[in-house]
Amino acid sequence: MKTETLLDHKAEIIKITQETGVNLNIKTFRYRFLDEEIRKNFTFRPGQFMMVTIDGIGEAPFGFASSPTQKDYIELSVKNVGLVTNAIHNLKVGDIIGVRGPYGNGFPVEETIGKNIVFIGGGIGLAPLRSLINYVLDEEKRKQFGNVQLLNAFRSPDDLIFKYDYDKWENSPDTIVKYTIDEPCEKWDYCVGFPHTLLKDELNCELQNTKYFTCGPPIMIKFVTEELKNLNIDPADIITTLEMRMSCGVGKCGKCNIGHYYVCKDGPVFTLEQLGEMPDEY
Amino acid sequence: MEAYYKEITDKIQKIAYKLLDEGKVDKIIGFGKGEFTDEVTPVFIVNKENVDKLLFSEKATPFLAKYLLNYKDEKVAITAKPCETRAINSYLSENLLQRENLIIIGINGCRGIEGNTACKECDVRNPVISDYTVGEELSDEEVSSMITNVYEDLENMNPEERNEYFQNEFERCTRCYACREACPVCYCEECFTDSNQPFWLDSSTQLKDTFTFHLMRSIHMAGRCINCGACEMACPENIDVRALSAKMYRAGEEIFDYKPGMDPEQKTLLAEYDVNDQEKGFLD
Amino acid sequence: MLKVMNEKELKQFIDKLNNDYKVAAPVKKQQGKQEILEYDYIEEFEEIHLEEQPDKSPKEFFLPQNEVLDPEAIAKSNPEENKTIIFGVRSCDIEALRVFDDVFLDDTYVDPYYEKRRDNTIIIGYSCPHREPTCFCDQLGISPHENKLADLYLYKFDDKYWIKSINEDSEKLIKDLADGDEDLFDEKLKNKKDNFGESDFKFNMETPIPEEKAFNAPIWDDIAEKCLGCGVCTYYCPTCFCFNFFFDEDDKENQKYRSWDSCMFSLFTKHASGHNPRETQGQRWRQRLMHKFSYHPQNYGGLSCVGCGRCVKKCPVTLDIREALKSTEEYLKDEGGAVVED
Amino acid sequence: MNNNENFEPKIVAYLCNWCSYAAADLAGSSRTQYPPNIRVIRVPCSGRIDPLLLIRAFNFGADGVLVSGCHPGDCHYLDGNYYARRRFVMLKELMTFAGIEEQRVNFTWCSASEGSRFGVVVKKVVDRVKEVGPWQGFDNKGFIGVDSSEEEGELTGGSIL
Repeated sequence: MKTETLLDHKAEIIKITQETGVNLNIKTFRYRFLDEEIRKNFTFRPGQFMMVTIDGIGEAPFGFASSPTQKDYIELSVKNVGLVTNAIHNLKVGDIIGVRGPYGNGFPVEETIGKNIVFIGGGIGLAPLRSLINYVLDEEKRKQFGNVQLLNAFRSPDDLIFKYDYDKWENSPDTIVKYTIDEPCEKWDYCVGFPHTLLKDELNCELQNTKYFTCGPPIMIKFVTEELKNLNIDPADIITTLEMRMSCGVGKCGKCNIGHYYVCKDGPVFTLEQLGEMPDEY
Repeated sequence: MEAYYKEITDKIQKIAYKLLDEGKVDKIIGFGKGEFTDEVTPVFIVNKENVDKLLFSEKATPFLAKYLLNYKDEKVAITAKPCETRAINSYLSENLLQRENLIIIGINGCRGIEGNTACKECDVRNPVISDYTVGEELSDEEVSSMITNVYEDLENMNPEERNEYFQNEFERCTRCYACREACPVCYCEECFTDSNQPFWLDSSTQLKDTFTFHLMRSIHMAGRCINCGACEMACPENIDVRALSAKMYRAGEEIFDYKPGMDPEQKTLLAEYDVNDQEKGFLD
Repeated sequence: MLKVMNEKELKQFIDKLNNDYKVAAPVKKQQGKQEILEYDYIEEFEEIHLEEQPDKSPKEFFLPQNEVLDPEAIAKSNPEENKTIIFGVRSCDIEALRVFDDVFLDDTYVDPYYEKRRDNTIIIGYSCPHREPTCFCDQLGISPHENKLADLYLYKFDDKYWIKSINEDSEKLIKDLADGDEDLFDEKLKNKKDNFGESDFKFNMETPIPEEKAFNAPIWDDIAEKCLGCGVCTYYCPTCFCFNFFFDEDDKENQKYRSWDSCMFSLFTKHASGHNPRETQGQRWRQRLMHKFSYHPQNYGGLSCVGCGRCVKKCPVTLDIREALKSTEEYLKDEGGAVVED
Repeated sequence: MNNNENFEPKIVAYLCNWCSYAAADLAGSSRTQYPPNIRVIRVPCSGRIDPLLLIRAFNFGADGVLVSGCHPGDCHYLDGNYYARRRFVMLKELMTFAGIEEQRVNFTWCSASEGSRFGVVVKKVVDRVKEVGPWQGFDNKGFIGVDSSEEEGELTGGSIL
């Protein structure tokens, strides 16, 4: 019997990082709960999400961008697209936000233990994946997983986010990191092209016993999952996370349903196999 | 009156059958009876055998003209009350519809719809645009003799009493937007109520916000409202939502001698100007 | 426990209840130029009007259109000692509480606001005197004459009022009334049921409606062709509970409010990026009907429509959910869908 | 109780950049005295003003609104103020019909050279709004207000403390 008052816990912004160039302004916010008690036993799994409230303005769902192994703060990355995200972008260090959650099922971490992993992130879609990436590449956890491959797609060179993590990722054991942008650009000497066109030659997709995690704009997810199916990867191993309009986060307010599934409660993480059984309404 | 409406219904059905039979149109939008209720409800006839479903009576409360906006490039016929023909004129003047795709079966001499107070002050009871007409026309004298000033008492109130009247009315508003969805001239892609950048008004149903909503919706009715009463008939809480828009209708007529929807080339009131317009209410 | 009383005794019974509890019942109200029947607190017995189905269900008593999400305020306004009694509730409106209980009191989620109001309200049902043209509760397995979710149930035969207690703790309310003769009551009730008549709309689909087949059926645009998308049906539906949060910019403490929302509005599912999974009114109508006849039953067991017909009565264009159900049934029958052969 | 002397109304003034804003500038530089109650918002033309801005102002704390543009005929954009004129006439009709005191909604034309006239206009607007007292919000049942037809001008209507 879990009483859910739908009210948030207060948290303080302790760090703000301006991620990218002016046009696609994404910022990463680091916050800590004010209440000692909550800070200690607030746990979450990679792939879950939280509802962030800006008093007097509104509320919106955001995936956790930091890994649960990071004990003393939580991060979220926000792209400025609307009323709430705009209000968040005007926050300064020390401002108070409301956070409630964690909601959603999160990535199937247990089933991924002992397996190889391929991450394909697109733009701001890299944020929820980063929670799992930093979890997998954490010193204690790394041994539990096999080979890790990362393909991060961005629109242009100055749209790269989480640059400060790239060294750690690249130097992690048994890990290959690749970056791609849509069109060629002079000062860019990594891959070029949409992610689904690079799967075959840039990544090793023949590895057995591999889980594929992808997140990004809906159009990218569509093409990447199709391409992976063409490389006859089992749909149960292709995992993505969906974005829907949400208010409550606990499957009651009726906004985020696809058929009889509620994305906030039964998702937001679904395998391609599950998505195949669900009506096409997302 | 029963026989009069029976006669009109037969004529409509004959015309409809001919139009479908000759393939002039793909669909007829008209009034019909519900399968399980005897309320009059809009029906969309595609197959000529079903034309017997079409009817017209004083219970034809729904407003059909707005459905035409969903069939911009299909050949459609519509049975239209005189006020609906004015709405069609508004659409044509803002080139939302092509005239050649449209066949209008106008209802002549409309005697008014049951329970619709707008029909009591209706000043256009014959279709202003039509391909076919059914029923007997009403002469201008007859039309003007049927007009009663519904909002006379409201006009005679002082501002304070009127304010209280509107507050009592709008207190019941639940922001279901039936008035906006039923209104023939309310078809913006994104309504000001749905925009949060810029933020115009709160989405709550407190009196402050419902009053603001009706005020803001009514200013959009300046020079567009055809005083048809569709908003009033749609309101589930029986709120007098037409009062403010009808004021815009009367003000447009008294100050600028302007009647919306009278012919397809007519521009809307606020889309043009006259060098020596009255400056009523300006500071000197 | 079965008691019987005449009109005068009923009046005393209600007046007595009104002292220790707050009693609400269907009362006639002037609304603009018309008169409507809705539930409200009463001063004395004469205001009560039981003849027709109230225009509004008692949904506002459990899920108000606007409420501040503040557990203390809710507790204060619904005190334990001074409970509310809703008198004269029809079986369809009582059955709607089963839907709300499914959603707001299920084992993974308890809504404290709804729970407080629900625990502090006693329901006295009333057996429907006659069927309204828009009623079809009997087609959905609901009896217009009894409902186990009520605490007490009132019947009127000729000029006598019979009241039956459904659970023990409501017996104390009627224990000092005159006992009723069980057999006479059963005979009169059976008589009333026999010639009560049935809705001419027949619903014999197996529920939950098969999601895959009905979802992809090409019928929804035709069903919703005349729909204006105004949301009146969801506001007046006793079982619609979808909600939204908002903040009032005048409220200095920036409290969080909850208000009704409607799947009939495009903003209900529109993303900040502008993408909208449900663009057309046909998709929204599919969501409305499938949620009540397929999704809710799959998630919680029972239907979330109670056949009260208010959505038909209040719809500006009288879009009839029974016609929508009939088209779905016919489509599924042609496709070999799940239709119960009677 | 609520005496009107020390009530200082907040008035939102939309001034068209080419004429009225320049008039306000001129009034300032030529030291014409006018009450400080107006919050000036510069707009390219009086034709830019969406009536929703004026209605919304009352929900954001304004007691009155003033829109001032170029005299008809010398609008920098030729006919911006002509369009605006019809819009404001209709808006004023609507708001007075809805029961908002007409003294709260003011429109005028003020050319760039009429610095002193701008001062007079602002003084007149402030007095008119002072006449009707603070804005009680759209949701007050009965309000302190003076109906312009009242001769003696004392307060009428239910008093709101």
